[in-house]
Amino acid sequence: MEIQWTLLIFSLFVSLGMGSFAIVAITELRGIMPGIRLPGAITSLAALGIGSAASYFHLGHPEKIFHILGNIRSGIAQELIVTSIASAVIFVYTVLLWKDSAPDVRRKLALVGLILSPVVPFATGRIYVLAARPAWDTWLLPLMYVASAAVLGAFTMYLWIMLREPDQKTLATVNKAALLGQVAFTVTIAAYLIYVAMAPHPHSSRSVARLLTGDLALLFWGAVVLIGQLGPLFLTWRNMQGPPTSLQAGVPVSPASGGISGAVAATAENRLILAIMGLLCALVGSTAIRMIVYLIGSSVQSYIY
Amino acid sequence: MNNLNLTRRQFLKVAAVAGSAASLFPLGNEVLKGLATAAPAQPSDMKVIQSACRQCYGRCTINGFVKDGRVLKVEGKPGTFSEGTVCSRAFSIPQIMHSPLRIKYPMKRVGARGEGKWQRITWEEAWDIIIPKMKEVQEKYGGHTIVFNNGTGRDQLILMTMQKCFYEMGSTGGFGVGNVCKIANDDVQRRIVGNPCQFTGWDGPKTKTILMMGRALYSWGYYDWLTIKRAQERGAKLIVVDPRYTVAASKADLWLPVRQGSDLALILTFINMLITENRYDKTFVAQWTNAPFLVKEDGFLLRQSDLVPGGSTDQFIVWDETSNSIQHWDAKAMAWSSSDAQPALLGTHAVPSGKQYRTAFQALADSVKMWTPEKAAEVTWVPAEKIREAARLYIDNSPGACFMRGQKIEFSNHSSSKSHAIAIMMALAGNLDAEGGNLVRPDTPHSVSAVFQALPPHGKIRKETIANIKKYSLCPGQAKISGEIGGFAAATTRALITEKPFLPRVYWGQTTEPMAGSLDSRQVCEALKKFELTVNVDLFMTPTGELSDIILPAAHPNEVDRIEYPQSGHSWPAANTCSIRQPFVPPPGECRDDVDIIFDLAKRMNVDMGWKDKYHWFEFALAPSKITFEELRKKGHLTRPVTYRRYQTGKLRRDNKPGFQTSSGKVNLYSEDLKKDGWGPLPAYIEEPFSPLSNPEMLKDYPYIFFTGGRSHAYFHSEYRMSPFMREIHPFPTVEINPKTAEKHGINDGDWVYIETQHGRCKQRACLTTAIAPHSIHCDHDWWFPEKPVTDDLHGIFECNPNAIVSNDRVHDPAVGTSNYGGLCKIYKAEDGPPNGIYMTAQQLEAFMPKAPGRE
Amino acid sequence: MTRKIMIVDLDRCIGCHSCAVACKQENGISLGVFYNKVRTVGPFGNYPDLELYYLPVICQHCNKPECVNVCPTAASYKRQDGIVLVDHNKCIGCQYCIMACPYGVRTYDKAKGVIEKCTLCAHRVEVNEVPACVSICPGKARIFGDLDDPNSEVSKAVREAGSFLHRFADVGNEPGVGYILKSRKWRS
Amino acid sequence: MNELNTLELEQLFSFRGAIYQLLSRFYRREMDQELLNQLHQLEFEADITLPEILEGNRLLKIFLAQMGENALTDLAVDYAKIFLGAGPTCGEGAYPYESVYTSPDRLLMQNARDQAVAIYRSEDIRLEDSFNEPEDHIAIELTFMAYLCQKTSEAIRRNDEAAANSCLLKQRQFLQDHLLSWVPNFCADVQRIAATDFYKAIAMITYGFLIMDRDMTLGKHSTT
Repeated sequence: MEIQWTLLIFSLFVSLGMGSFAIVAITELRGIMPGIRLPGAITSLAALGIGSAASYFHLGHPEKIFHILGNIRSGIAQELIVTSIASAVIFVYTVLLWKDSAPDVRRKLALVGLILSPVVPFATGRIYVLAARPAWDTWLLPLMYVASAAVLGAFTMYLWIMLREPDQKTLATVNKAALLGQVAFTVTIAAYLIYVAMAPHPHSSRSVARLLTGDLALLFWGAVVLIGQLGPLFLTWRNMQGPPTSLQAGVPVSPASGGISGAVAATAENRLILAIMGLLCALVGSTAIRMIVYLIGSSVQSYIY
Repeated sequence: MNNLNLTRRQFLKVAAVAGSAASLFPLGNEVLKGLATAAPAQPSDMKVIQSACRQCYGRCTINGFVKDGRVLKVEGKPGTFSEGTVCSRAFSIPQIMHSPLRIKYPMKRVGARGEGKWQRITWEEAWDIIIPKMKEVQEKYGGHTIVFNNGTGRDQLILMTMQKCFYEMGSTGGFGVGNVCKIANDDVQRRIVGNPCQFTGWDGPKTKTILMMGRALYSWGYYDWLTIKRAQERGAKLIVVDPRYTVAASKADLWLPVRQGSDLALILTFINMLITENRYDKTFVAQWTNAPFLVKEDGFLLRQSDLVPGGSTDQFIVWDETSNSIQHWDAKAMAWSSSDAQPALLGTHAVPSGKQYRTAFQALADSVKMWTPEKAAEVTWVPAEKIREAARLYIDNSPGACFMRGQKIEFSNHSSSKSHAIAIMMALAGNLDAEGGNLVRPDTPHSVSAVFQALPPHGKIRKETIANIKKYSLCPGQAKISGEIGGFAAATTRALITEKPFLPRVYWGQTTEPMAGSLDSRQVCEALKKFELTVNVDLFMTPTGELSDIILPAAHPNEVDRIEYPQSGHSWPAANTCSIRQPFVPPPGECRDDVDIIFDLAKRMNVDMGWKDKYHWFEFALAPSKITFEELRKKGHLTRPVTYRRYQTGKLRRDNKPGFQTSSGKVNLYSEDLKKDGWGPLPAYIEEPFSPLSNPEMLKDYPYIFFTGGRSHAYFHSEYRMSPFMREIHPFPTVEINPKTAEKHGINDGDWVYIETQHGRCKQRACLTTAIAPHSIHCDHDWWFPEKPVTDDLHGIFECNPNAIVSNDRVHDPAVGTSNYGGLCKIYKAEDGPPNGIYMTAQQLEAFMPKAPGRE
Repeated sequence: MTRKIMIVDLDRCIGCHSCAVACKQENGISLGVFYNKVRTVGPFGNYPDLELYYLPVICQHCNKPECVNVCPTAASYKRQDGIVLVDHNKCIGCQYCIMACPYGVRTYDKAKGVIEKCTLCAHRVEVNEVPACVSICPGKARIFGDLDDPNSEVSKAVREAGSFLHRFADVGNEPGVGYILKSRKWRS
Repeated sequence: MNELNTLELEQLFSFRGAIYQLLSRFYRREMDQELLNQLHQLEFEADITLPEILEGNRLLKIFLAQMGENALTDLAVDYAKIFLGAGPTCGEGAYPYESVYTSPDRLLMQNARDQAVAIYRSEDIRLEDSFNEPEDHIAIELTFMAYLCQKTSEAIRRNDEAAANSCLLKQRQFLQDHLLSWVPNFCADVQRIAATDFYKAIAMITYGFLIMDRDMTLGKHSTT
């Protein structure tokens, strides 16, 4: 089907928001890096706001939204409910944080938020699990969205951490988190592709060949693989190496990523730039895979539209 | 006035504006009378009005749902021949009736022709311009310089009143539809069989085999498909002859993918097989056709007057095998000279003078001898075994096999011969007026189909014109098409361009768009500009309307009273039913019934129409059925039963004598009439002028056979391009190309392509489909775009219309003026894309693009 | 129980699109939107050895309609008589049901902001009339009635059709509309 | 606030009615010599600052000052082109029917026309036979407003404040629900399609007047 941009933006930003809040919650629960909590929480709220606005524009009649409880079994209803709860939790948490009060409540809210942080992106991915669209009919899809949320959250928070002059220990932790998220993302994408290859009702519109060698190859290899996976992996790895002091740091790079890494090495005078690049790569990767999900999401048989 | 929170300052403002207006328009002025206070009109309930659909001439019975002067919807009306079914075109009725594009007032042209400057005038003002000019032309140059043009649209009564009115003025015709319509061949059948039987008359409910030629199913009256399907379910076979894999072909038991324009070869082969296999109906052929008549060397039939000085010219000589002597058939007395005569069908026989004469049947047998299935295969490109299989199905099921056809087989320079051959085939097979065969449509009151056949007697001017037709005809010595005594579109166009044999002066067009439908649209355009007075009567501003001096607003068919009677291509019960068409709502603005307009014109031109108005005519037409028009209005329809072999009971002849209503009283297998018209007395195959067989060297530049005319399920010729529903299901002029051919030229499905002939090029949207042969290209006909401005080539009448790229300078059938609308062409991608300014929100319309061959 | 259903005899369908337009008139559907479309399946093969049939497509009024399951507002619902409808008063235009429909027979009417699809002319069925496309079909290719009534025309047609009765691919939704095709190979 | 006295009110409604009638006349049929002559006397300007009326008035003045011998024919041609769909704009004329502007398929005789019929009926009036146009034709809708103005004016003369108020309400409603729902678009089309300054001017004045009248009958003060 055609790319549903409003829905794509919704799922992208909700993932980003929930991923970010997960890290905020971890810092709250573990009592580390207090300086990034407020910017993190606000970023998370803002992302949820952008996402919700996009979904609002998706609807033909948002004013009738009160009917949404009419069918609680609906994936959309569930998605809306968990997003609303998460938004409320994060909102209250942020207010408390702003006022610097009720630390106990804050900790509880952080815990709830942490639990919800994979649930919400899972719910947004879950709505696509439909028998009508063979390329979507797998639980790997929502898992992939969760992994995407982890990557987006990690790189968003990475940026805030870099802005706050982090200590080495924090850096190491965050690096590890980002690396883990990124690996999970790569693995789920790979697993998803294997599913697509084996999905029932095969059709050229939803074939893996379309991604690997067909009209979506550039989007897949360029945006998903190169920028979306190898980019963040490389950047994380670079970060783990410690700050590049100069061009002569002489990082050996593979020919495949030579272009990017070369450019990165040339401009990466500090970690901030690396962080920005990382977030951009994560956004591109997460957007591109979502685009692909839509583009290969043809129904079993499409007769009228 | 609490509600009016006004300040003095504001009041003064209004006062300042209004003061002067008020002095011009004090309250109570005439304008306000537009709303007359009257007794409160009650909101009316929804009314269901039974009527007939005239969006094509299938005339399906429909019900209109009307409330407060507005047609809300139409539905099929059950209980009649159309059984409550209707096709998509019926649903365009409310859209067409209530279209904002309707012309609702008479108008006169103020600017140059085609400039689009119009001024509304009253009907009286319009007549004051038309009548003096027509009278002046009639007196100064003669009535034959007045040309009229009737299309297929709206209905037959319009056509008949127009013909009556204009012929009585001395007109000899003009553009008309005779040469692009089945009536050309009806005319041939009148000479051969006495009345039409090919188009209408197939006996679907009883038939064992249907041989269908050049007709898909989308032209008119889809209920015919029900008849065909039921026949198939009974075990009857459907053979379809068509160059394209049409919907009919897809439903056929046997499809003969004939090369375009070569279909006559098939029929001649069937005739040859009937004779050589000795499978013809000997009794019928001997007793009821002129096959046994002896033929002279000059090609005319041997008469008593040829043997005996002063002998009768009505007595045709035969060889009687009982008495081994010559006998004769007296066409006047309708009797044989000997009651037990057994006329010889074959052979050469000597008359008392010793001279030898061939029988007409022997001449026929000799003339078709060459047409073996193998020979036909060479010409038609259909494998011989398929031809044999089809012949078997037709011949082995005769009597009881029927033939039906569309109009496209008329599009040929030898359509007379074709029609002639088909009549011979049916006669030999014993299928004429036989159960399951082809019923001859009588023009006697025995049939409701004849309700309009009886016309008022000819007036003085008309008689004089007919008597001197060579002098007055636009095509002297040619084309005496039924309904067109001396002209057809191509001849009239030529006469206007060359001013020979004379220059026509006045044009009256009604229900027609000659630039869309006639050969060489650009030449027609030039020709139309040469008239001194051009009047166009229509519902919409059409390309031809734009060239007119006066536009008169016509009522929609569902705004007027009419009797709908069978006329087109159906079998029982449709062919035996007449039904009511009555208004859903009155015409808007100052629109008037076409027929009323003609009666008005006739009165002002001092023409005696014979009847004082249409109602007078209705009563006359219905009198044999012993029913009044008002009774028909209530009853809805009237159906007559089928009877067979009416040539034996005298019901085919006006004098009630057994026989056929022809010059000899028999089926004129051998036609002296056609011989006089420039044809041989027997049908003969002629290759079309621009074909791979006749002109192979042309293939180098123009490698594909180009043809048009496949019918659309959404349109009726040039009509309904302004109906959103119709445009939705058939959005673009579409050219069908075989994928193999398209690949050679880098053409993809949906590309706009140029189709180019020696005469020019037109642009259509490609539909890649294997339903057409790789050697052929088929174009949608009659496209124009109401949404395009008049200043853009008269609403784009030339850009996408294949009739704009076919020259008028070609051979026409000498008897009926028909011609081939195709030829050879090349195709290539239109790099400039779709036509400018046409209505196509591609995103919307792309999805509606019907896939081949859904549209034919 | 009643189960209103439509059966289409493809051997009788001539692809004339009359049903598509009748439907537009009857249901007042916006331009650019269709409840009912006629697809051409084919022609397959090479000229002149060809085969094709026409396939009128509408909402399949599935036995287990996924569109109903996924609708967050319960605007999509299945009636007692088996007809699947969209309540425009409840529809928020989220278009989720379009994703859930295996056949692409639902459409989003941008102007109205709601989902449109075939209603089997429920408003006519309620007054014991057949859907508009059934009543006007020039080939009388459509049969409408109650599948749970063994004496109904549809039940008879289904029985008679035997193995020539085809349905669209089933992904658990159990499509309701049946297609009879005897003279050609089913390829849809 | 300077409340108006009865006489002034009565006059106000007469005046408004007069303008509605005049506008209606422009759309009802082509111009004639008499009306053209009279237009010279018409003064739309005064103290109005509404740009549409000012501009319309300016164009009208220019047209009247510069019109040639063929003015009537030119105007008739323009009329046919704009309102009768006869001319180079065929297919996108400014069809003077509410239905065309408010129905999705741009057809005549749709819901708007039915509503207009119902409203006229509720006032016990119906269409004069000689003007065979659907009831939502702009000339008829404008005339209906004139009719209501006349009725109000009479009610005020009788000192029947209840009747006057109810009649004013109807005017507001009809103006809001009908005229203003489509005439602004219609006037924009006329301005776009018209070849003569005359009909451009009429369209501007029509639009301007409706806006002014809306603000006034709704008691707004934005016309200053």
